Amino acid sequence: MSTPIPPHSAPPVLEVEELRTSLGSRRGRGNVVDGVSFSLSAGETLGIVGESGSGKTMLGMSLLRLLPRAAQIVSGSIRLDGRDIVGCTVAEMRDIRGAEIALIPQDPMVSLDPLFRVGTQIAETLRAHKPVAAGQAMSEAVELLRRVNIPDPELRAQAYPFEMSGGMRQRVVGAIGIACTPKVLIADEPTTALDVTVQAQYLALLQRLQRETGVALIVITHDFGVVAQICDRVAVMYAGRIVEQAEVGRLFDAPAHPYSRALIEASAAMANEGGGRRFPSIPGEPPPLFGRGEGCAFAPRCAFARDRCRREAPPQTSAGPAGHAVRCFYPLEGDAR
Amino acid sequence: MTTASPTRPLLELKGLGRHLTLARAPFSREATRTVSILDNVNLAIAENETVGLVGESGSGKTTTARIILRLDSPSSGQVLFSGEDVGRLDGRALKSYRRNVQPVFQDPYSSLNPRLSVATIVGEPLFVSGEFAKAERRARVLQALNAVGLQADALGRYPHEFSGGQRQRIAIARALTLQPRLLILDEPVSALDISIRAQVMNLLDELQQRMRMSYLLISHDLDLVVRVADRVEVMYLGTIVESGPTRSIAKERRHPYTRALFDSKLPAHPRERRAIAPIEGELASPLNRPRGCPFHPRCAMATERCRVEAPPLRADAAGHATACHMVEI
Amino acid sequence: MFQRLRFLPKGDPLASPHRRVPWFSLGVFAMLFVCGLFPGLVAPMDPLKANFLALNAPPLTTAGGQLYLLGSDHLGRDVLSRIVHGSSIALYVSLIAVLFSSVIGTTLGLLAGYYRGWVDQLVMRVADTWIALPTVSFAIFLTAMREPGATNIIIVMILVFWTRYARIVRGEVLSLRERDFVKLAITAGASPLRILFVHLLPNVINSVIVLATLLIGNVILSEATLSFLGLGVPAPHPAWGAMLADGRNGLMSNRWWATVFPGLAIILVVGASNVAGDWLRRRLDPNLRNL
Amino acid sequence: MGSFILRRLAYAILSLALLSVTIFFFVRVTGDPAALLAGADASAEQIERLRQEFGLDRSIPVQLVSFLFDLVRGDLGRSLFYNIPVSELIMARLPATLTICAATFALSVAVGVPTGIWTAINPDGWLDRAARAIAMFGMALPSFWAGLILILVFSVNLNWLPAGSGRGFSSVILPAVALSGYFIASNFRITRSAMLDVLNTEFITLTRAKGLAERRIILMHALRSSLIPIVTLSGINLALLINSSVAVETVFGWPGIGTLLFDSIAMRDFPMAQGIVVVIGVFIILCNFVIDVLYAYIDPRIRLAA
Repeated sequence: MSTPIPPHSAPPVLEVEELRTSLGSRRGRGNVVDGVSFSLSAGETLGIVGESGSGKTMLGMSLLRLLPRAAQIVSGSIRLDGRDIVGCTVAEMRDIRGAEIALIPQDPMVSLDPLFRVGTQIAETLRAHKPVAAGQAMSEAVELLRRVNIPDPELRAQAYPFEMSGGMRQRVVGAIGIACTPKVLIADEPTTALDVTVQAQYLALLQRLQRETGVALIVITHDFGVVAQICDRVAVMYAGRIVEQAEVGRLFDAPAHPYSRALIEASAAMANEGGGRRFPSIPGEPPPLFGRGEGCAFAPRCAFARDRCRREAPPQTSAGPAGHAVRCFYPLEGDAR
Repeated sequence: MTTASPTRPLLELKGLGRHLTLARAPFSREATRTVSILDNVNLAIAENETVGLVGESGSGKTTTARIILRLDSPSSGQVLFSGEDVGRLDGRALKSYRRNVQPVFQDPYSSLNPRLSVATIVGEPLFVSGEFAKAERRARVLQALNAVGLQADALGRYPHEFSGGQRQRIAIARALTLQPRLLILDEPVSALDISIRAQVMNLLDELQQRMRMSYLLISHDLDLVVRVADRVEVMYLGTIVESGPTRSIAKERRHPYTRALFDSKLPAHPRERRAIAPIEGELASPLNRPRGCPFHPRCAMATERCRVEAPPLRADAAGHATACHMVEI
Repeated sequence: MFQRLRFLPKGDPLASPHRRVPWFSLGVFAMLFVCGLFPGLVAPMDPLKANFLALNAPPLTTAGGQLYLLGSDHLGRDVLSRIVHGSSIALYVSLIAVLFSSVIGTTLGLLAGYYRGWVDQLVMRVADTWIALPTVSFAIFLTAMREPGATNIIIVMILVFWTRYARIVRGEVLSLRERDFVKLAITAGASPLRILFVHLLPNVINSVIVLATLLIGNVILSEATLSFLGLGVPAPHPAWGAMLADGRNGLMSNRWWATVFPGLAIILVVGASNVAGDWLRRRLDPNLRNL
Repeated sequence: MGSFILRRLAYAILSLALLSVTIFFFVRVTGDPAALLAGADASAEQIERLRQEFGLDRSIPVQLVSFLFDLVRGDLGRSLFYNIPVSELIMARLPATLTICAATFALSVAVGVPTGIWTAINPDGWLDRAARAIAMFGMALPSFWAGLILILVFSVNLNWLPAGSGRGFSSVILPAVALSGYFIASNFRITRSAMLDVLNTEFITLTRAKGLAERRIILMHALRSSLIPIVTLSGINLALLINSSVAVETVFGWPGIGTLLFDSIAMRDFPMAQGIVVVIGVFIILCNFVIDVLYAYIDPRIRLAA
């Protein structure tokens, strides 16, 4: 188990401030990431939770500056060890990606080049950032495979992706992520592609790797179980905004935003063996990207919404202990259950 | 929750098996192989009962559903519906079986034909049955749409105009039109967001109470099945390894695999966070199904006997059955 | 070879951020139809009437009170009128060939993809062989046995082009039949006929339309090649390829118009078919593989 | 890998057999082979004699077997006009055709593929727009017309290049350029769209997230995956290349099998026409077999999973 690090005890490796990413299409332009701020220290794990369309994946890709052509960062800053990478050149970004900020993509089945051996794909990451000979890089790749619990790593390094199971590919992608011991590692939906019994294995592996390398981990997920298991802090996203962020225990005990609270109740009910027949649910559907109104994006589905919520967007305010922030005019108080 | 009635079950699977013969590719040196996907599966669903079928990929749960729906045929064993052998039905009897047993599938995007209007999609079972006049079809379609919380204005619209949750409602409405007695729910909410999942599960529960249907709920999500089902069947590599009343299974977790499934559950609250003791080994696939007990390579308790002899499924007096040499009945 | 379909890209070859309607190309198509169906109304003169007072007249010549807008050929026939009348044969050949090959190919593709097994093997083995036939060489071979004429090229085109439809439709049906709505139709008790024509056909029809549009250009090009070789409709009936061939001798003495203008007509129509096909693909079916 | 190639070889042989059978029945359905062999102005007696001489009075299955047997031995019959074996004639003319086809192929790959790669990396730039417009024109260009225009400009007016054959390399230029218009455009389009497809995949996103150099991403990862559709299209385009080459050969008086085929009609030389069609079919099927082997080389899934 990772030792929880209290927020802001160490100088942050990553500070994101007022990040705004917009996406254009035929139907208009909308902010997929809308004024997001957070910071992250070495060894810390931040969970970014949200449902589909909340902008969580776009936030991850913004941090790597790997956005699709139609999307771009319009304002804000991403400071890595104090250096704002929003202003970095393409060549500078290339040196940062993989070496300082690395990604473990969502779907391991389609994230490896089908035409190259697994070992080569790990070794080329090493060679892109370090002056090592091909043979040396290959033996380091084998070592990395061993570290992510791949049996017979020498043999497996020579295999092609299609010769491996989903769980094994997931670990290969993990090995690529930690290859150059980055400062920040972004794991995009680390468990969705996996079977239940393998999920737990993989999360344990991620935690072990974090302990060994001291990397700051960002876990993008829709699953509160993943958050509860491995995160130190959580940011809940809705319609491109972080509506609430807090230390993980605090968020589960006293969610202040009606959306976080409803989500936590819904997923806790799913996980609860007892309980009545009915599941607590949230009425309605998330808003579309284009044509979001003026006010709080959650207002149409919120049981507590008042006129003001529909008129103006709530700013981020403090909700109690250090590090608990919420975007709501009428934050909730008290226990979730 | 209702308890299983002592009378004849609505649907019964008896010794169901499904083998695939992997054709040898021409000029390949590999020998022809037979792969066992289902092996001696027995299962019963009573009136108005919900039976949950849990398993990971390769467990054979989807094949079981396909066989019940007559999308696939078993290599051995039978499916009995109200005591009749489903494999032998044809003509009118098959028609009547089809109207009694309807599926809802996982992917709401693939379930609805993008080129057809909602009226046509929902009305198809009625149209195909050929027993209803146009006006009655329309009335029944409207009734089904209302039952899932959709309005008449949905009729002329096309699937792409609806969100995932709404599409799943449309798929459920379609299944309801012929007033079936059994719904096969194959991962009905796994493709949906958490907030929408709850909506759909509540809807299914409400419909079951109102229409007195039986459900076969197939899912990889142990939490969901345990929460909803009256009985649970745990499948691993094509066999049922544990079966019984939900409460008893959740409490006792006799089979090591069931236990592993429960132990792999992610916590609902960070305070329940624990050092995960994951089961070892790779998830096996039907292609390299181990001899003996299929779970033995990943089982901490496995003995020599488990490696050679497949354990039979043995039930106790309360109807809680386990397939494990290490479990005393 | 049919397995290769999956290797072709799904993307839209000439995706552009603007999805403008290609009015120009659609206009060219409209012109082709008007000229092809009612050449007498459009053409200023009789395409067969020789005028010995206006042999090899350059464009914009006026002779005998008539304006030769695009000049005249070595028999003094008006080039513009011959191009207009030549569109009849182009339209006739392409419509018949495309219509028959799309009906045959779509039906066989639907059956092969839905039933798989030996039906699939049979259809696709034959398609594999015939798709590789070069239409022009085969049409020449056919001409060696029969009289020259438009029928030869139509027969060969149908023999070769149904395979294109069959392969595309089969590929799509193979993936469509795994979709849940097909399983749902089966569990609702729908007959195979209903599944083929109510569920599958509407989902492949867009690809068929796109392919048909693209093939019109292809057929016109092949027809022009054959008539250029003197194997199309017999003289003196005007065909674009034959007009080009007639103009060849004049080319050596720089009388370019009798060759250049029919060639431009071919380029215009074939180009319009390609542009319109690409546009339809973008509108109807962004995932259509690039064939 | 071995079993994959063996299987594809079996398919190729099956295709060859199907093609031969197609031709065999084609001839018998559309006309009387004896009359065709005898020529246009033969008497009924002559036709009857030929029928016996060539065994055309035997039953259809027997004729089919002997037809196939002759093909396997490489016996394509005798030319009526030249009165020498058709195979000799074809072998004499084949190099000329292969020369312009090879030149066209080289030109279309050398121009089309790099342009496609470049425009896929920089879509919607001015070069992309220009290349797409030119490609639209190229796809519509009848090669024989292009040949005539090239002759008009470069031979008749400028007198830079020969309009006919027999002057070594310089006489290859015009026919090859005339032929390659379509194929350059086609290679450009398929390369561009395949590259755009691949560049949108998640494995390319991961190569970027790994911080690999752009050169390596494009030339090693993206291009290698794009090669499969490019090679596929080359196979399909082969038939079109042969189509166009017949007409272009006659425009330039090029002594290849295209002109030979064209002449065989004027001379009513039926065995020659049949022989050439068979050889073209064999050539296309062989090329497609080579493409299958290339697939196995490019893609380990095909090589190992088969």
